[in-house]
Amino acid sequence: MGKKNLFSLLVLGIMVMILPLVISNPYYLSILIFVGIYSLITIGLSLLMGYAGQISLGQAAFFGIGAYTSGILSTKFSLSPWLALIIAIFVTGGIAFLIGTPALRLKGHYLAMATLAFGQIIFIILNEEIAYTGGPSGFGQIPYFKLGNFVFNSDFRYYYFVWSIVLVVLIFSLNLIHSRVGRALRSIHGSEIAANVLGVNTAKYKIQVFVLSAIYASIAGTLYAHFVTFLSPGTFSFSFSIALLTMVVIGGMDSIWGAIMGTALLTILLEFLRIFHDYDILIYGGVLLLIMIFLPEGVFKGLFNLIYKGNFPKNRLIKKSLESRR
Amino acid sequence: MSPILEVVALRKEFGGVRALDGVSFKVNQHQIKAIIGPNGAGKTTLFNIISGLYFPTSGLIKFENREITGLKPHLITKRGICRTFQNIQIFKNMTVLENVMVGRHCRTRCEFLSTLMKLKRARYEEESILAFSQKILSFVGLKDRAFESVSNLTIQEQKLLEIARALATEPKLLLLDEPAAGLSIRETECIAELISRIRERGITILLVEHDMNVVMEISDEVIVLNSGRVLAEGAPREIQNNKEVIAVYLGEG
Amino acid sequence: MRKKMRRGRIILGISFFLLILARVLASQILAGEDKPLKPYKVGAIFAITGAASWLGEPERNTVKMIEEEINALGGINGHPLKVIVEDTVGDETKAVMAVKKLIEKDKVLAIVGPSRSGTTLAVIPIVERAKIPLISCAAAEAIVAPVKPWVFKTPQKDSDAVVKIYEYMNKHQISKVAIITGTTGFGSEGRKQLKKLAPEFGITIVADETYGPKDTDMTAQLTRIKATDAQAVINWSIVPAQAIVVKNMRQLGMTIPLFQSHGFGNIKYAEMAGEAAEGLIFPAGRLLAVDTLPETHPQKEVLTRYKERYESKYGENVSTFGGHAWDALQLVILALRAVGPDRERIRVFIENVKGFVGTGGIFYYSPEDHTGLNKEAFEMLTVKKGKFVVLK
Amino acid sequence: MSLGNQLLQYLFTGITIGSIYGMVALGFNIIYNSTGIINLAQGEFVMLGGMITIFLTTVVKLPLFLSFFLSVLLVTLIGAIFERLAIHPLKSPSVITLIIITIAGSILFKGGAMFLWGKETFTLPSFSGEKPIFVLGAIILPQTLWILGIMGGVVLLLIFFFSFTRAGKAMKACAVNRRAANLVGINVKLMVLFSFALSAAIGAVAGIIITPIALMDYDRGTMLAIKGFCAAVLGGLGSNAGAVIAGFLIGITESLGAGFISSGYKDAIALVVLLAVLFFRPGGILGNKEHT
Repeated sequence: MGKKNLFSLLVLGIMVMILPLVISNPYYLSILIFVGIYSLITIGLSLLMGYAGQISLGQAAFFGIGAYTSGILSTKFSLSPWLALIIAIFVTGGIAFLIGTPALRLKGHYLAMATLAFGQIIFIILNEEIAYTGGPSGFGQIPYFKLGNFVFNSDFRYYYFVWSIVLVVLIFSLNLIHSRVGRALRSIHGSEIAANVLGVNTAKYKIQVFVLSAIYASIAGTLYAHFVTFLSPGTFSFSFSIALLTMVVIGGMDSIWGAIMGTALLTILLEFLRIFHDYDILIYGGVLLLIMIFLPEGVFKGLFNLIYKGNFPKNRLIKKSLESRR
Repeated sequence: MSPILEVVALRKEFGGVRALDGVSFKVNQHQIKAIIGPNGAGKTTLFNIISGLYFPTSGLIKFENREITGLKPHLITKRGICRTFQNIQIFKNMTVLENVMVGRHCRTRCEFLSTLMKLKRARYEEESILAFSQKILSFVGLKDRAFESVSNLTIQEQKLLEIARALATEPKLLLLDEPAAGLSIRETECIAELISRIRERGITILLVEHDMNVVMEISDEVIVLNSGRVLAEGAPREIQNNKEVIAVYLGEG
Repeated sequence: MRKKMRRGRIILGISFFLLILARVLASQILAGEDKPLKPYKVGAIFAITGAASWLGEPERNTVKMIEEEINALGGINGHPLKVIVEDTVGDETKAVMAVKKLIEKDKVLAIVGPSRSGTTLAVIPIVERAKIPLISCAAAEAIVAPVKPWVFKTPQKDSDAVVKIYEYMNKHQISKVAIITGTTGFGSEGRKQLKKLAPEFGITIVADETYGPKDTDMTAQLTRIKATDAQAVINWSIVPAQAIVVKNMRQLGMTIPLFQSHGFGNIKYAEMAGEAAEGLIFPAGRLLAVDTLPETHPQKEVLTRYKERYESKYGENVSTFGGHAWDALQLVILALRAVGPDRERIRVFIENVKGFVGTGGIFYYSPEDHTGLNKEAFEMLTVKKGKFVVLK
Repeated sequence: MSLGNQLLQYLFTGITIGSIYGMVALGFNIIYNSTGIINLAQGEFVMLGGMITIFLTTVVKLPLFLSFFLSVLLVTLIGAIFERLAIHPLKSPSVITLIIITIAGSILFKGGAMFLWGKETFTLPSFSGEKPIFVLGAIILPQTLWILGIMGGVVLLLIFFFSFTRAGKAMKACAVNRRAANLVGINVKLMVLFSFALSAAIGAVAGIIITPIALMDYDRGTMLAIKGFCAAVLGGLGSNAGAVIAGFLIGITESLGAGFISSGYKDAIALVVLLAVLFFRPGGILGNKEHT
């Protein structure tokens, strides 16, 4: 991890610490809690897509498996949420491994479609297994996290809880990408054949990063379940997978920081643009399209180039960033 | 001298088309051996099979007297064979140095968990990777460009980088696929000189090359492939005078 | 040349978004007005967009209409009424955020909605903790059973609709039924009640089929039903796809009676099903058949007024869903008028409302009953010449 | 109702649903063939076809026949414009980019449709009455016959187009090898435009003919696209005959699944089949195109 990352981490850490003192309104805090929860998923997605170059259109499913596993275990089987969190991680990781092993042999559109189909199947299961999941109407009364007598039941407490996890995961992930394994992942993205003949076990690393991203999503799911305390399948549909994808893309796929910024930008923007109501779907699609055409490296990097270099980045950047993905 | 690589009756078919039709040869230790032949002779297919990217239809490959046929590419690299590509395959999403550092992958061990938590072991290893990679970069003459993006490199530099990256894996046998293609005469000389220097480090080299001057100048032995078969094998001078070879080359124009 | 084209495209894109922005902002600015007294703020959260938007849209329209009317008449005891509408998109996360915004940022006195059972269940913990009266427009019984102090609902109970249907069946010697339900919250809650209550009425369920909200053809499920000895079919759903069931059933030549749920209470569904809908039977609030209601009925006046105003203002048919929002907001207004801006007193007031005439029925709330309606709120309706009429 | 009758009915139902999937799959194929792109907005073309026809017949009050052609034309135009604005400006884009762009397009189309026509579900009258035709105790709707007939016509036209017309052959050449096609003087970019227009047109036709039985709203596209894609993959991407046959297979499996196993899980059947095919036989059950 370079100096730049350490500095950014420090800035983020301080911001996370101070923010609740500045904005104490629980409504704003809960927006930030969701930013944190979604960031966990998008960090994983960024590792998977931006670094290893593998696409997933089913990330909402892992989020859902995490949420439902710990929700069901802690509600219907009265397990402690902490234990449920651990079990959910193993369940999600196991499922990701089973589905990833054959799926990651596929490339491009086929991988996208396989993950999409997987996501849909999980969605159907959540709807159909009424005895456990409550079916389409979902189930509630999921307990809060507890540490001794300290219950994480206020936005203020949960905010710090979620963001400390985000920071830990972030540090882990930054460690990872600046290591032997991180380079291996990026080499797969750069040229899978070359990575292979340089001694990288590409199949293994693809599955590992897929499982890791699923585990991140699972943790996010557990955090979601014990915050909202109510689950129903609608939250984990295909459109949420797309929303996650959009967050990663907006921030710039090949940067973990971008993933967090994209998540924050989109979550906060959509929350404050509530007045757009009926139009938000149009804006959503439009923004996504414009970014992919004009700023494929993400809003932040793209705008930076636009402002400081004065040249419209379209051709050069598209070429560069896309060639690297061939 | 015992052979480091032994290819026995190698055959490869693609949906009925024979790309390799019973190729056998040996590469001796510390040799520079060149494979020549017209387009479509099966040279790149041969490389792809040796490096494990393709499965042979039948036949046998032995490296240091152990069979490696059908091993996964990363395991073959670990045994000590590495290659470069005819159509350059550098990692465009990384810096020059990082490209070379990937090459250290097979000689290092830290996995997901230890790198996630950045254990002491991982930090030590990272330092050794860095040091080794920089050494390799200075060996091929790219030290000044270590922290640049690879998109700033010329074709020649990209080729050097590919070789550096392969050297980082500490190969015993290096497969070079047309290292001089697309280079000027001066640049070609530079590459030829580098190849000789690599041999001096005790690394055996098998190369595919179209530039006859390079082949004749640096190689100890030459194999001629044609239509998936070995047409001739011998010292450069013998090959130059081989009637069949001349016929093939002239006949094809 | 290329550059020009590119610039043209950017300008086109930007102006497109500016246009939308301008439209939205304009409507926001025009909506603002001078306020003489401190307004009473009431929150409203509906699924205005998304898959359940057919619920949220009439609900939103209704509360906006009431807000206008009340303010035109001088507000509540001189205080203007401000209804802050938020969209849940039918999504739990968004609903949670919306409720938090209403409570923490807008500091509303009470909340009307959400439209869907799932979103209601998701926001209950929040309103309970924040101690804000919530009057849900969603049907599921789980919302008020067990009773939660701060949570009420205006739609009739699913189980009452089931009881209504089963009573009718008992009267007509129907004892074997096939049920086919939609795989949404509404459908699966109905399925649960249908199965639970059947034994009490001596009814056997001989087939239990489901269909998805986006299904295109239900003949397979109906064929399976046709192969049983069912004497009637109950199609319980709230999504438009239920019209396909009606059609498919007639196409398959099935002549046994078809019962629908109160989720059929949208005349468009009947229009979609066309001729096939003729003669089907379903329990619903009286709003849908207000024209065929006798003048003496206590709800007649309220229903006629709501229907006329809504239809003249929005140019579309009323639905019972908008009616639920009407009832909910009117209850809050009633409370505000009586006890003023005090959340606890609003809650107590609503809990003790007796005899409030709403669109869904005549409400009698109590500390033990936060639904306020019983099965008498339902009338058995049928479709006759493309219109909903009271079944005689 | 005897088991035989039931089986026959499931078969007919399956054919009805399957023909819809088959039509969507054809649209996928055309774009995939000439560009290697899976157009995830394909379902939206279907939706637009249906919605525009509904608009033209009920609001503009044009006769059905005229609306049919007019809306196919409009959707074709929309497909072409989409290609020009969103796909054309990209230079050698990656698969991830293309997937996201076509998804963004589909969201945009969906939003536009919601903006224009609201969120309600609409229907069209059947082309020739709704009186079912009885065959051995099972029923077929007249509209199903229309769907089958029009699909057959479309397939025949496609075969003719790709084998006997210049443009068709050029598009086929792009499918085989884009570089080579470019070298022999085919304007590949233009062919990409054509393929988007053509597949939009086919999508629109599908949307129009299924609306009388399946209803239509702004949100229909995604599910149809997923099912259509299942059919396209099962049939072997790029194979038109495969797409149609696979469409029928999926439709029939679904209806048998709904009939004999569980109506709740019937949607999962197609998806499980898709995964199985992708994992174990990525070339599809009929085709064997390169899959990586």
